[in-house]
Amino acid sequence: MSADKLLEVRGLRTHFSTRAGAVAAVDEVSFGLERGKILGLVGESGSGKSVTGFSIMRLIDPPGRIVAGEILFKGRDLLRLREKEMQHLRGNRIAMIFQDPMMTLNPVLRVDVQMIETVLAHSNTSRARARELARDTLGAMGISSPEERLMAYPHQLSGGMRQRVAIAIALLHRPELIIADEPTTALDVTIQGQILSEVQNLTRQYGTSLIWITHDLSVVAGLADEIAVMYAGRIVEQGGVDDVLDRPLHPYTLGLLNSLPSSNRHGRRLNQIPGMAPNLLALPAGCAFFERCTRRTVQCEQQRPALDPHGNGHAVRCFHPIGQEVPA
Amino acid sequence: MSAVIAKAAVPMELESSWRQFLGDLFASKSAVLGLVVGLALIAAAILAPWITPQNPYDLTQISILDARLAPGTESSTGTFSYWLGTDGQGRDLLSAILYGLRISLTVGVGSALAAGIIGTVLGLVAAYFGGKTDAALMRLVDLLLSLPSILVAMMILAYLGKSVGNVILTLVVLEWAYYARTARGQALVERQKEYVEAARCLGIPQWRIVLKHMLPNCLPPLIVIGTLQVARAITLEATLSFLGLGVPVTEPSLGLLISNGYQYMLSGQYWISFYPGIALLVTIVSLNLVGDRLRDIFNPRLQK
Amino acid sequence: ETLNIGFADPVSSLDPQLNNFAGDRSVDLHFFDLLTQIRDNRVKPMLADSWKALDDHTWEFKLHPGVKWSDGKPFTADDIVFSYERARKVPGSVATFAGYLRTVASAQAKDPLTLVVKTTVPNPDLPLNLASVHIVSRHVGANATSEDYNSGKAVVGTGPYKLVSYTPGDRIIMQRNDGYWGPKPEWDKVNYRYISNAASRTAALLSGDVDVIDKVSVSDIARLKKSSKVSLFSYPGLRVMLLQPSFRKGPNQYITDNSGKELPQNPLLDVRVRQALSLAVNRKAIVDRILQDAATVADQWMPADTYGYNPDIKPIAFDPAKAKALLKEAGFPEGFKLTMHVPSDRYPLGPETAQAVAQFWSRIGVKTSVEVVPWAVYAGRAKKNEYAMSMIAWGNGTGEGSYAMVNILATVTPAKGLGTSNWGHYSSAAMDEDLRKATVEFDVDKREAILRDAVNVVMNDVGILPLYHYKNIWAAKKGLKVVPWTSDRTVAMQVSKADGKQAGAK
Amino acid sequence: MMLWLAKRLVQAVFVILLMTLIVFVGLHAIGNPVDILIGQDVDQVDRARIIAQLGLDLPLWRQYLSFLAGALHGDLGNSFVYNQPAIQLIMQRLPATLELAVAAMVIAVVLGLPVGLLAGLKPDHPLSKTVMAGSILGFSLPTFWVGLMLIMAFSVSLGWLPASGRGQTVQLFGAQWSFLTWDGLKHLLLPALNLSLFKISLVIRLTSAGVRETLPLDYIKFARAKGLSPLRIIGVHVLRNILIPLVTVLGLEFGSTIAFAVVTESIFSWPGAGKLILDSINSLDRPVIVGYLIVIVCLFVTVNLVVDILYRLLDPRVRLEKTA
Amino acid sequence: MNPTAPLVELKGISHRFGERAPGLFDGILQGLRLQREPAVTHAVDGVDLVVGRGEVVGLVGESGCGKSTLGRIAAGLLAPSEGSRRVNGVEAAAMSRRQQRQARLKIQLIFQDPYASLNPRLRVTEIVGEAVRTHDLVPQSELDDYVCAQLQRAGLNPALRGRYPHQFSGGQRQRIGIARALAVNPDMLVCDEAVAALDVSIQAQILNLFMDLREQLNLTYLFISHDLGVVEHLSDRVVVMYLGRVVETAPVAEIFHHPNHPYTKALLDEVPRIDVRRRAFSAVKGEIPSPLAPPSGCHFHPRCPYAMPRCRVERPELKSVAPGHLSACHLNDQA
Ligand SMILES: Nc1ncnc2c1ncn2[C@@H]1O[C@H](COP(=O)(O)OP(=O)(O)OP(=O)(O)O)[C@@H](O)[C@H]1O
Ligand SMILES: Nc1ncnc2c1ncn2[C@@H]1O[C@H](COP(=O)(O)OP(=O)(O)OP(=O)(O)O)[C@@H](O)[C@H]1O
Ligand SMILES: [Mg+2]
Ligand SMILES: [Mg+2]
Repeated sequence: MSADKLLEVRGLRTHFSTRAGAVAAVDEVSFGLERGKILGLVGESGSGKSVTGFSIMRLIDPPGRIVAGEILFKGRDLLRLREKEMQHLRGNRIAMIFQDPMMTLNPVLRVDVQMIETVLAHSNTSRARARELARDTLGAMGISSPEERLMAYPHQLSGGMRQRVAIAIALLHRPELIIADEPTTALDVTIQGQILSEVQNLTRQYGTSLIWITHDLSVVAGLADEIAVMYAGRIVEQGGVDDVLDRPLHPYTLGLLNSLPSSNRHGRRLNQIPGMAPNLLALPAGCAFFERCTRRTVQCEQQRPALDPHGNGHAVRCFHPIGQEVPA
Repeated sequence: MSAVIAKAAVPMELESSWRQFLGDLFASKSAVLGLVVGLALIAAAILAPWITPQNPYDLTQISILDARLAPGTESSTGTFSYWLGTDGQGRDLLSAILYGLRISLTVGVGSALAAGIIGTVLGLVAAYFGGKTDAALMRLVDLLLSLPSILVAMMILAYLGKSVGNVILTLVVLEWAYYARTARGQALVERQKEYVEAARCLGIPQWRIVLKHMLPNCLPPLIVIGTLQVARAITLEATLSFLGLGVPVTEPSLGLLISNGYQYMLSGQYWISFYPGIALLVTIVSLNLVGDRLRDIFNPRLQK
Repeated sequence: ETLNIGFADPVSSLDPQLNNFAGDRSVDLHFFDLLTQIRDNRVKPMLADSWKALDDHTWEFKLHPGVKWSDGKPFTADDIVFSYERARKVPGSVATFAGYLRTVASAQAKDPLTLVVKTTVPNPDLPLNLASVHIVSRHVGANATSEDYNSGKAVVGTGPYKLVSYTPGDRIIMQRNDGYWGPKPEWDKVNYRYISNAASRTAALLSGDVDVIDKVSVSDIARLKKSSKVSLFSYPGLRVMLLQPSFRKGPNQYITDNSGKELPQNPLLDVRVRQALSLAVNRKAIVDRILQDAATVADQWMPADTYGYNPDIKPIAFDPAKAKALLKEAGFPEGFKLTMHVPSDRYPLGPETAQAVAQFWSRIGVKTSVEVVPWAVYAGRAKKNEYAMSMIAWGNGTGEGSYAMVNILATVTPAKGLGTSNWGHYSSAAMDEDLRKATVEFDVDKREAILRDAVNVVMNDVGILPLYHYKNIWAAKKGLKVVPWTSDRTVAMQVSKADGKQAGAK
Repeated sequence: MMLWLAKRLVQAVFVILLMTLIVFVGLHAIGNPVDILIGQDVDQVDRARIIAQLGLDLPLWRQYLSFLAGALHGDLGNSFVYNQPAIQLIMQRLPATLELAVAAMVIAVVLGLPVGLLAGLKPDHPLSKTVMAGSILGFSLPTFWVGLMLIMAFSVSLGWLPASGRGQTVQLFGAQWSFLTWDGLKHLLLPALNLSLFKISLVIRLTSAGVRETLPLDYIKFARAKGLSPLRIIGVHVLRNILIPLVTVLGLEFGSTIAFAVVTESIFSWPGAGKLILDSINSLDRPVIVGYLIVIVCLFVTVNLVVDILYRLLDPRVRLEKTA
Repeated sequence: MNPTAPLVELKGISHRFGERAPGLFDGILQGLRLQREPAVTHAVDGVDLVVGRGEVVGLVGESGCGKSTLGRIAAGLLAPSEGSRRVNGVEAAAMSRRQQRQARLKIQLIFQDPYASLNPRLRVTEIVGEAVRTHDLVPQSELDDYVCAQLQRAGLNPALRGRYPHQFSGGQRQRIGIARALAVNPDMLVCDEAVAALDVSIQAQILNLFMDLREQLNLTYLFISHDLGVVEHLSDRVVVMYLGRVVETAPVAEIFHHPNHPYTKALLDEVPRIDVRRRAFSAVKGEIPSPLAPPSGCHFHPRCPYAMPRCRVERPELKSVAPGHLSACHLNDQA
């Protein structure tokens, strides 16, 4: 483990027990994140991105359970901490922003209440100081007349404004790590632009590390330093953003990139990945992408590929990565 | 239009949501218990004329000489034993309870059904058409909900006189508003859904949209309310009986049996009121257990 | 010492002349006296020490000397004159006392202690009638409204207690009137609480909330008898439970043949049918099983040992065989269908009794169903003679037989106030004649003979079907004794400490 | 707010008009109060006099019009039975009923809320399951029956609490209240408990359902992600949200509480308006019935108003939508 | 019917929500000054839109700008508060009820939410076949075959037609919706964010389906989306809306390469592109104003970097800036 890694996740498995059986929502997920870097976590719906984020926060509720793995935050394994200690880290050293800005703020509490309580939860300042801090943080998020906004109820704010309040709450204690779970998916392009620019400023300013969860490859392209692609609960490819996007190794990553309209000629059929994402309850014995893959072999059907390094931090979970010959 | 792709006789793969529903229902032990007990009670009530030793509503079969006999006493005719004792008129309590259950269930289910149908239809109409229809109906609902139910019942029954039919009528007058409100609320939600718009887009007639598309989707909460309201109607009938309204005295419901026996509670002749009370309790609890489970099954938030 | 009484009858007002309701009259007895009173079913002196009829139309009453109002002013005959004037025209009165003064032409104070009453017709019952009208004072009452009585301002009486406070619908608290002219009242303070529900009254007694309760629920008798903490007092009462067959001619919707078609003629007009119905009822069983000995079997409308009771009348037999034979004779070998009506909330165990009667009638082929209707509905319809068989519990409040004759047996003649509660419209010339004679007969014995003859007439006609006489039942905590005062009333004066000895008639 | 109030008032007036009309016609159809009230031995002359005196000799529409005329001047007429202004009679009794109903509500919340919270937070705990099953009893047991059981247990057998009546009262704001004295409280406890039984169950179920629905919501998860203590999350974030349906439902239930007070009052001999109205219906005392219903409708409007204000306080979303 | 006329032609369309006929109470209360006029949303404000036969028109704009409302008006599901709608050159208001119904069937809607747009209590056969049966489009005996054919064309296995919607994935559901629309032989599809709720990989499948269908059936599309990438790929012509008004319309290449309106420019600037790495995001300042109280003059002026005093007061007209390219901006007058 390198000392400058802020976060290191190793072999994380999170399962949900349902009536139909155990769902391996996150399976053998490992990655690391350095200080001040942005990791983009991409993958389609249900691939386990959010569950990974919540696992790091230890906010998995029954019937879910973290079954195995280590989550080292500054060298300490979060999974071994007592709930009280974890509670102290949450919102303080590690913060999270959720996908739906309409739902993340308690609709019946004023913004100031929700901000001040966060301040007071982790520091012994006076209410007045806490309020000042809240106001200043809102201001830093590019919100005009923050004093008035403090007195507002969430529903009186637009979606973009609410998401900025949520981000401000996450930033109150200058956390070292922020996990952002699709925070702009529900927003318009212009508002998304505003928020992305604020976020960029902040990481640059405070050296905060960021895990940006999304299914939009384009956003990650513009924002992230590193990228991890998830498929069916596993990371199938990871590496520097240029490596992965320009020289994808996994057929799935390539399929995603090719299916983007911008990668295709106007009005032509898009290159689509055939089939659908597999059912997590009945994953094939071998590679999860087997059924949809154009490069599959018998080996793929029987064996589960491991995440193999391909140099320069670029790794892929595939027996026949792009660029290699597929045995007939 | 190319008919080439038309592929005849592709077998349909039918998977019943009914079976899934039953699976969900049977997943809860308490619901199964409720269902079994409830069905047993209903069966016993329906079969009462054939399984009870006495017809408690036939005055020539009962005798006041046998009044208030303790459980287990033999009847004066010597043909059978009063396993649960007799009431103040000499009715065999076991028989009276089963016959009374018939009446209580008739009243409960009958009023819930009638009120449910009326309320649901009016609620749907209010929601679908909106505007003045909606406003007028909802004001009426507000009015009814604001009036003290017992007093309304007293006035209606005092005027119409006692009979099972009138009690049901009274309960319908009192209860339909609950259904109307729920149905309307639910229908307003459903009306916003895109499938209703899709149906309109496809030129499907309005009545069909309301009945075939919206109604089935509004039903789940109504069914849940229905089970609760059956229970409510049965207890309300018991209360009305206590207040001297309710069903005719010579054909007592469970509620009337309880309230008749109520006066003997202090005297130690507990069974006259106790056993009908237990029967009522068991009936309502089993109904509620099933209703609770239904609510869980129909609650989308608790659904996977 | 405080006495807590739990009583059953609602009180409408503290104005003693407003409404002739049972609850009102019980309460009023504590504060206000009467000219005469009924004790042990006989007219006894109260404010009047003695009286005599000067002629057919004139009575003279000598008043008790030294009586004072609770505010200290002396009581005089003029107060009585005032009282009788007021009682006839109290504004807002619905159950008026005017009926008792119907024959009074005038009342005059001859001197402060002598009252002369002139009547419009000869009225041997005048002293009896006056035993129901409370006496209020002229000096307070002249300008007092019912409201002033309720607020306590006008409750100035000559009675044994003084009002402390009145909470409508809840309780009346009173205090001994130290200036009372009669024997010293036993209790310093009386807390007179309205507890309408019978089971609650019993519970209140058992839990020690109250010391005495009245109208003990029949079903609680067994329990109270067993309890070591309370004693039970039951006395014969004057209220009789009767069934009134309808004498209306023609078809009646409540009488049908066995297939449900209305009969062309009312079978109850046939005396044999009425006899059959009467013989079919096992009165003893009803008294035993339904009333659990809180009543005695009734064969006529007055209980034994009262003025107007006819000891020569034989007990009505329970004879279903004969009843069936009579029915057959009357042309109903297969019986018919009959619906009987009872009020739900009026008579204790009325509906239960009706069901028991229905059982007996059904056994002789008269398939009877019972409809229980609220009094509010019942009263009007019964009065119109709509029902085929109605139930009435008649309180012979005057303690003698003519009261019932006037109201429930006399041919209905509204103008004369006769037969006001004769719901079945029974009509017998012989009975009417007896009644006429009795109302003008001043000789006590001759009058009694007339009343006994009337009993004979009616019972031979089966004009009514008497069932039972209610007993009056009180329960009190051990160590207290309850003796009836004026009929049907519950007052603090009837409760005394038992002096160690176990008293009370069981 | 003003708008809402005005709307409600206009509505209430309509409701009252409609209701009085129904009551007039209905009672007329049931019977003649004179037949019930008048002594059984009163003759024709007195009867006619009394009928005229009560105004019952007029045709129904005339009676209704003169009632309306009186009502416009605030006079709802005198009770036939009590010969007092109906409104005064009701106002004498109403405080007792209100006290009982409010006490029942308070008991329901004080007992039901914590239990419901517990059952909602740990739905799989055996205790929670027992509580939830037990709460069904509150729906199934007839009030009158439970009332007698309570009396038997706590008054007759144990002798802890009085069996009936209202106990000592204290004058406050021109009405008598019993909750201010120890004796009064003792008298209040059993009937209030009896009346609240149904409500306790309701509160338990609403609360636990509310908790179960609220807990998985994003904003609760977000509150946890902020590092708040469980106490604060439940006490502030969860509770504030479940109070909204609770207040609404309890507000709506207030009407039925007052109605059901009729039963409780007659079992516990509680001198409230319920008992009065019961007697009045039985004696067709029209001014009292009409007066009572008018008061109830006004009360309902007031309660609705309070609920609405509370609702707006609790749920800011409504506040904006309605005034926007 | 006029075969040369555009399929749908909307002129001067406005739509306001929250308007209602005042009731008795409202009249009294407003008279007493106790009630304010109800709040009115100008969802669509004086819009002209022409969709030619066989054309694919993309409609873009931010959330709440009235795209869906306009789409529904175009489909005839919503009667506009003002303006005229012609279908095949015939004024819709002048049609008989029957004609209206026929016309409505010819324009079908595909919805955003594949979950809410299918009735959960109907089987797929009923969902697809119901309208066919009500309108007697095919004989009863052939209905099942017909339904199978529709499903197949939408890329679904007909064997699954006995299932309920919840037994399908999002992409499959969207196909059911498409099959349902195609079953009534429409000329035009209004796709209201039809792929927004779908996963990236499924999105491509559905878009391909749309393109295939266009080819096979010569369908006309009104394609509503906020995803500019999708619109760019699919459309022949793009219409940009802002707060209920059309601010720019042009052929697709023209608008993406030579945007004229400042809002369109801002929109295009902010679209993240896969080939731009570690870019500095910057943004149009300010929030989208509320349609309840839209700004005066040009709606965009509070956020516009080139706003002039005139923009605050005068509503700019749509003017031609190039062939087939219209834009509503006062800047064009200055040039
Ligand atoms: N409470 C739960 N019970 C059962 N399964 C769950 C639960 N929560 C999540 N899962 C499963 O875990 C898997 C991963 O879910 P997750 O929310 O992490 O996906 P995601 O990648 O964030 O998708 P999205 O883009 O839709 O947010 C899903 O397939 C889901 O079925
Ligand atoms: N039924 C309605 N009642 C009231 N206002 C409505 C209604 N439907 C839409 N609106 C309002 O009209 C405006 C335009 O709505 P519309 O749905 O057409 O926008 P949109 O461009 O489709 O937005 P989105 O991208 O969010 O779907 C919005 O402000 C919306 O709030
Ligand atoms: Mg997610
Ligand atoms: Mg839309």
